[in-house]
Amino acid sequence: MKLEALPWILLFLPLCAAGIITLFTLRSQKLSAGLSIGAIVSGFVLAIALIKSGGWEAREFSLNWLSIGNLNVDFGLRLDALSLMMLLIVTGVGSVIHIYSYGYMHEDEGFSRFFACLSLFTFSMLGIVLANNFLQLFIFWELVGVSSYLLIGFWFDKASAADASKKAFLTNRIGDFGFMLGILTVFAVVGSLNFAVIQEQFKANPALMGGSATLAGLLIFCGAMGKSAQFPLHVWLPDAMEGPTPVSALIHAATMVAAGVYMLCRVVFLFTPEALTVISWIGGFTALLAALIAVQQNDIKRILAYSTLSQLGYMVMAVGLGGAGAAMFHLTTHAFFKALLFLGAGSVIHAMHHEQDIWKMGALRKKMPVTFWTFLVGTLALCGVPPFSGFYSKDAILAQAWHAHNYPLFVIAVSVAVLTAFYMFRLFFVVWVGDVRSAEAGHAHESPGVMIWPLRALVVLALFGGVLGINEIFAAQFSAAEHAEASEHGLTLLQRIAEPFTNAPVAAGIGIIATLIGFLTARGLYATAKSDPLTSKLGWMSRAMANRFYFDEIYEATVIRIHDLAGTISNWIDSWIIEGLCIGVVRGGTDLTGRALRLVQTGNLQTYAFLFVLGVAVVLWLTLGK
Amino acid sequence: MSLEISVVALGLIVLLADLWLPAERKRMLGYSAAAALLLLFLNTFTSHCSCSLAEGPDNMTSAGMFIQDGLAVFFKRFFLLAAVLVLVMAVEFSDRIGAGVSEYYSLIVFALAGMLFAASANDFVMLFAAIELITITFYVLTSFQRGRVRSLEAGVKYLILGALSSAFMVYGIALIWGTTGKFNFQELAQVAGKFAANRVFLFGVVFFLVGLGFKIAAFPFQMWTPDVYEGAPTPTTAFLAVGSKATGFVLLLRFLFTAIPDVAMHWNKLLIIVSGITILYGNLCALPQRNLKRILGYSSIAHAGYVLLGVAALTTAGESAVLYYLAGYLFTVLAAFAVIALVMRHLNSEDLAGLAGLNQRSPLLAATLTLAMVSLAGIPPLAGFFGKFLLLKAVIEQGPANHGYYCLAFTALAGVIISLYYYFGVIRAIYWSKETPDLSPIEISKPMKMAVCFCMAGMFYLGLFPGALINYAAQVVKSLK
Amino acid sequence: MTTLTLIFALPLLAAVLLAFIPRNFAVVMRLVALVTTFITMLLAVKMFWNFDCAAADNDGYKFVATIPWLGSHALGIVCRLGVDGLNVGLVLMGAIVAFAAACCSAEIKSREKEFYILLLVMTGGILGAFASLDLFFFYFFHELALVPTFIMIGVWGRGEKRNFAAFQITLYLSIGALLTLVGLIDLYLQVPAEIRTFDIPSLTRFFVEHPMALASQSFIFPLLLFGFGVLVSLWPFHSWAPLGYGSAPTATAMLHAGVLKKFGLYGLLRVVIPFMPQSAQHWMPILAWLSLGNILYVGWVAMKQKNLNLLIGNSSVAHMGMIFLGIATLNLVGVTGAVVIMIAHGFLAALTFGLSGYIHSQTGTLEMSELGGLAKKMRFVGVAFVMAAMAGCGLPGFLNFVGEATVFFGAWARPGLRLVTVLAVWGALIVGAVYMLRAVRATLHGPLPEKWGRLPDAVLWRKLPYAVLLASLFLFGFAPKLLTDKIKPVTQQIVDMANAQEIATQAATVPSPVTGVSTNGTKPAPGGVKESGK
Amino acid sequence: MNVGLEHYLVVSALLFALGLLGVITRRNLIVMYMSLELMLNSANLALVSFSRFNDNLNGQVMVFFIITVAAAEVAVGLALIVALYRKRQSAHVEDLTSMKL
Amino acid sequence: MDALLNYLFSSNGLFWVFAFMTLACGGLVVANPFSRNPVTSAMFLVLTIISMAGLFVLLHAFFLAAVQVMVYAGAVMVLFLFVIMLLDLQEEERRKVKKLGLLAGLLSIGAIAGIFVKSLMAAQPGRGLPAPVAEGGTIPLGKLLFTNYLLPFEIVSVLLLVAMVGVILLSKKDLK
Repeated sequence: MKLEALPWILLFLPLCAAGIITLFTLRSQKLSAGLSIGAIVSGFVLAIALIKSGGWEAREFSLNWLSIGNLNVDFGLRLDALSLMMLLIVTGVGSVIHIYSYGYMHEDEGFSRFFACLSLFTFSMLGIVLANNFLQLFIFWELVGVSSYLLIGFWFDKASAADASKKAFLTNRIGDFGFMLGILTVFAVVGSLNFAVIQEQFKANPALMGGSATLAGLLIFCGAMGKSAQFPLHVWLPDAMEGPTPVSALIHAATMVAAGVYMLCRVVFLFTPEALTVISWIGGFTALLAALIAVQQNDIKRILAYSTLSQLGYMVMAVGLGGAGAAMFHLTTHAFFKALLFLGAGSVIHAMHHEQDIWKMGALRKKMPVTFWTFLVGTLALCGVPPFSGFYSKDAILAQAWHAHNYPLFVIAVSVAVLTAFYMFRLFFVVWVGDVRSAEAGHAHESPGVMIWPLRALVVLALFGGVLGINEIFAAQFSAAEHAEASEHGLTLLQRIAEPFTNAPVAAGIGIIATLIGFLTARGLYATAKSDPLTSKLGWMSRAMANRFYFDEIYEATVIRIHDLAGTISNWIDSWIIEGLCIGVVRGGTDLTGRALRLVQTGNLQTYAFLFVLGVAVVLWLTLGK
Repeated sequence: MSLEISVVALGLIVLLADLWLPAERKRMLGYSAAAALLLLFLNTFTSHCSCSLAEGPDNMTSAGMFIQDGLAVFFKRFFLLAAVLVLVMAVEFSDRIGAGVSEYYSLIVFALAGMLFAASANDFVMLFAAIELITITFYVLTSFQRGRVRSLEAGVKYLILGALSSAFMVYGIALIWGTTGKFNFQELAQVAGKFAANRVFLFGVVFFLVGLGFKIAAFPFQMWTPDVYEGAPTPTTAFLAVGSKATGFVLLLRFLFTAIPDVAMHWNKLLIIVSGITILYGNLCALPQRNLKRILGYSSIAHAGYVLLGVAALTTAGESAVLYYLAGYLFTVLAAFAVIALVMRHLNSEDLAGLAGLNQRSPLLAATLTLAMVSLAGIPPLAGFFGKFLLLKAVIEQGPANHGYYCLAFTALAGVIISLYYYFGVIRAIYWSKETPDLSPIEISKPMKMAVCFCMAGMFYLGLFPGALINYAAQVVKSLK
Repeated sequence: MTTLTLIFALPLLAAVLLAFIPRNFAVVMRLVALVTTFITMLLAVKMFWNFDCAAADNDGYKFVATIPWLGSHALGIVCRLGVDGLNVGLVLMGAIVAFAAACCSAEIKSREKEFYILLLVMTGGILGAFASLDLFFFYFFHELALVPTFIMIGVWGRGEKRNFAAFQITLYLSIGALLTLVGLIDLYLQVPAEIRTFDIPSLTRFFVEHPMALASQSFIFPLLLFGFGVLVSLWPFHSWAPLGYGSAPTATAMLHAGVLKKFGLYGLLRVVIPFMPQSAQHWMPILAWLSLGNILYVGWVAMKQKNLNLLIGNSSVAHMGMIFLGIATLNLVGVTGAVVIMIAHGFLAALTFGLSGYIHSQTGTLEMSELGGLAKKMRFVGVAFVMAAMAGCGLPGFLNFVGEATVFFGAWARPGLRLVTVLAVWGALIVGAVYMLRAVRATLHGPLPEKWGRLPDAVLWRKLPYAVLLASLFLFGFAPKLLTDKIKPVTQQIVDMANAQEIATQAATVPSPVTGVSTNGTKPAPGGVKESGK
Repeated sequence: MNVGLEHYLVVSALLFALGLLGVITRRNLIVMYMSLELMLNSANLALVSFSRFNDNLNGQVMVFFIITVAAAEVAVGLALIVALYRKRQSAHVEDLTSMKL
Repeated sequence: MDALLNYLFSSNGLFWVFAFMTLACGGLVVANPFSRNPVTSAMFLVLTIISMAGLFVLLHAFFLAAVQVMVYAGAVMVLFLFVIMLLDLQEEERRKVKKLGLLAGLLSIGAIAGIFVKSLMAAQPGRGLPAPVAEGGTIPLGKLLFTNYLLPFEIVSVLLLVAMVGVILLSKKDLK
């Protein structure tokens, strides 16, 4: 087999799996799962093989997909550090989650369908990762959207799930609207869609886009805003938790939402400083907002969802601050520990018979020890406790803010870190510690092995992800693009462990302190709480936080209402003005004229004769009257 | 002239044969007459016949009154064919007529003779005699069902209004002759230019056109049409709709384009207005109509308007379109009336409800009537579509010169759209009536079946393979100048 | 007799054959219709497959065949059939949809004979219209296909407003068709009398050499634009379409919305724009704004529909807007995109109407308030419907996306159309998604009402049409080059003709402004996208 | 003043107008019919006078034909009116409206 | 008085007499203020026709004058009277006259006549004509009729046959 074929196989294996499952093996659960899991695991193996064979340098394989005039769209695969790393994450974390799903979804009647959708999603995600041009990226972007739609709405007979999937899709579509316009703008100037070509051109002539550069950048950022759920398009992500938990883990924690950040990193050369400022602020704001909301959520998955939002905000902020490498680094570690957390939550939910309210849980530590330990590792990693992976990546972002001398954002980032530690430990104490608060919690027991082993695998990554040198690979990728001063050669393990403190000690220190503050506050409030003490203390603030700052209501009142109104008006015009008035008048008028004219035909000979003579007179007058 | 003599002789033979024939053989008489006419029709295509290919003004006989040019031959064939079909229809209809069936056949033949003469008329006197022969015959034919008040009423209406129009026409002829001193069309054509500004002459022309307008049922001389169509026996109506109307058109063409071409050129405005209003009037009035024969009456007004489009264009393209359209109209209308004659045979009225369940009673008739309606509505692939296409083309061709023609074209289109409704209403009545009171099969005699099938074939032929007739018509109209 | 002649003649012959089968052999009729359309489809596939290697005549048409005994040589009317890149796809699409429609006609339980005859006539008419190289027969066959539509809606239609629907559709389409007829006749009359012809290639050659007078253009162009526009439900002449399709029997809606409607667009591309370039330049911005009426306004209307078929009908109208926008760009990319959408929409419309027809035949209603959760019971139909909805909101993987994206690229290249494009993208991506998802949500998702507990999923042979249509959408969606490579040369020619004047004046006044932007090996086509480079 | 063609024509025109008036005002079919005869006669008068003043006998031949045809027409017409009268017991136009609209 | 009588019996004078009689009697046919009886109308029609015959004589159309009296006054009018008697027609009922209709009718007839007279004045067809010489005697007319106009003559004979057949059929009594 030729080496060029490998990425293609890697990409299309999941699609084939999805196709075969849909067409042939819907009846046989085992076969379906086997196909789907097989596809992604082989994908993982192939990804490793690719890295082994070709290393991290950039290469492209492409076919012409569409060519009309100067619109040349390739179907191309771009392999470089960025995409290869992403490949590893997607297939790696994906494999784990696939296997986990086999246990989690065991009793569901849509089992095969679930795996088909998962494989479709994997295909789309791999497509995004490997895309070498804008349109292809957009294509898979949309496909990711639709597979997410299918997975969120997996239990479509539940109204809430059906609505959530719709909302997710539409919100994403709003982002895509901007994305599409951005692509159009870029193409109109550059005349190509290929990333490499565009980058070349930008390198040759930085002022290529002129005045439209910022606008184009921001439009493209809209796409990321939708997928990565940045303010103000963040509303769909918490609702998306209506999907099965593995889906939340895979899509809404590890991969799909990361696509936005990935895309920003992919095209980071496009953004002007002004655009980057906007991006960083939106990221920072989202991080803070989501963290605040998470503090007052009671649904275990929603807390994790807002936490995801908040972390994504971090990443976007990092990109905005010029730290694409840091963003990707955090993306990677976040994929590990957030998947871990979600799968842990899934295990809990599974054990609790689909009860998700944390205040109905408690003292699960004894009942589910493995899940407990793995969840704890995830929590620590998320909170950025050294030496867990999250510490390194988050520190990289804080350091980026520090180095960029953007102190307002640095402050925001730190306060987010405080809040993160706070709400995560709130969750931790309420769920695992404390008293048993319900019958389900009393009867809970550990999940089966097929669900536990993936957790264990992820624990390893969450633990050591920070020191594997991932950041250096990214740094190398972006060094050319942003003239980073990161060294080319690899560091030793020890250097890696100490890197935060050598690089930006102040940031690292403040980060650790922030985490500590968060932890202590949470312990003080929740270690033994029966219900949420904060609710009464914060008053309206708490209600606002619990109600997610009323964003859904605001949208309801604006975007949706406006469209609804437009629809009503158009419909009214259609049925009354066009159909009723125009057609009605034409029809009625014709009919009436016919009936009126007919009255002339009285049947009376004399009238006829008279009209005859009248006619003659008129004709005469017309011809000879003058 | 042997054709005309043969036809008149045939009429006499039919009259006489009646004296000796027993009552049960009378059907055969009608068929024989039809067969004889068919032979005469076919004979027009053979080169031996004196009337077939002998064309051109050289062949004028009887002091130039009788002209046997291409146009005349075209219309003679047209009338013969129509008469054959009408005769077959009349045989089918005979049990409703009661006494005098043979006279009915012979009168049809005499009316045909009048039409044949009219087709060749090249002189006002001749024209007058021929037209009166047709008209007076039709007075009788219309009121032939003496048992029915409606038939008599229709006869009287046709009589009074026909006489009125005759009076106008005669007065017009008097004035035209008085000013120019010419009865002959060719001679008139040579001097007509001089009189283009003579108002008495123009007055005469208008009066004459009034007479022709009555024949073709053009607005505002269309009042009689629905009543007479409804009241007359169905074969008469059919002959009236096809033969009488075509006579009007052949005379109109001859008069306008042979006799007074220089004057006619200035009359496009009048023709446009008349044609437009006729189309709209016919179609609008037909909309709320429930009586099938009245629908066809109004529709025949509308179709007169369509044909007038071709006249109004004042070009050879328009003239040949007129011929083409009339040919298509012949098959279509005769097919429709044949079905009506058969279906409504035992009903007192011709209400649309009588068509209910026709598709089960006789699929052939149902299909025929459907196709006839579709063709009248001007929908491919039937004759009506191509005819309308040619007419529109002729009119639009004149558009750049006079924008009134564009308006006329759009008026015609509006008419077509309106007409869709009542034509489709007929189709709906056949296939999708709720009530189906009578489902007894309809018996159709062989000749009638053949006639109906022939009409259908004609509609399809003219719609799909228009080439031959177009060439023929284009060649024929050359003889007008 | 070429493949093309067979494709067009088979359904008509079958219709004649059916006329002679007694009416109680309904199964035979159905079989005849199915077999005929199936063979037609296979032939069309074969023709499409062989298209590239087939011999072309001087004008680039392939599979050219003349049916000499139809028409009138004296008037320059000759029934000549042939395909080039522009219509080969349309013929293929038409044949596939016709087969699907025949499959979906199983719901007809009364007067099968008439129905199948009309269906076959319609099919033959449609294929004839697209295959015709003669303007007269182009119109003739369209009319031939149109009339059965009216009758089928009037007779086998459903819903209380069926009569009004039939009335309205007849009124609109007749007006459109007749306006078109006037326009076409006038177009024909622009050629000197001695060489008058309806032959499209000859006319093309003539008008390339002798541009039409401006006065004639400014009369004929709007006539044809709006004549065709009415036929394609151009806003604001669209209101016939949703109601008409909503009331039509499934097969009719599939054929009309899917295929027959493209007649107008095809006419615009084949005749109107290349023959009358100056008017085209003048009218196209207006058309672009009107297309927004379709995309946005009708999209909004679709959002408010309570009946599934009305919603689908409106969405179909909305999609027409994208095609109009593509045409209005008058550049290679946009116009090619428009053609792609024409084909894509054909499959899609047939698919959606077929599916809704199935739902209707099972539940007896299409009121969305009464439906819900059907995906539980109708797995296959549910999946197919979701796919259709996704295709409808322009999801990649389906052919529709290719077309829409291409149209956007084309439109964006016209600086004057930027604002329109922005709104169109909004309409396509957001509004389109809103109503499509709403349909899915209301019919397939959500809890299943008690009364639909025993609904059956489609049996194998009823799945066939949907599978065929979906497969077509996927196939071309994955490999759009199959289509675009065929379309491109023709659209290039059309665009060149339409922009001939512009190019000439530009060349005369501005000495070719070469911008510094070099694009990686892509050649800016004449009249192509490349107009916006600063 | 010498009587010329115009005088005759005016008389004929007035006669024509009178006939017309009769047709549209009188309700008795027979009287209407008589008025029609009046109109035909006015044409005859015009023809004869033209014939005289144009020195051309052809017009008089036409008059001959008109008279003949009118006689035939009268015969048929009266027979028709009689037949109708037998059915309806009326020769009044306003009773002849069984077909209308 | 003599002068008046002389004038009256000169051809010009006779014209005025006959013209007046024609029009007056014609008027009485159409609108007799004293009687609406069809018989009266018929009698006045006979008078009109006879006066017209006088005009014909003045125009030297002797044969036609004779025909006019014999065919019209003699045959046609007798036919009319017969029918009137046969049907036992009563006086036409005086139904309400639609004034508006009458007015419009009068207007249109007036318009037609007006336009005609106006045209006549404009065209002056009689102007510049030579002194009339044509004599409408039997011989020249007969010659014309049986040479040039033979064909219409034959057609008219068919017409008469048709009329005869028609009349017989219409007045047959053996009908349901």
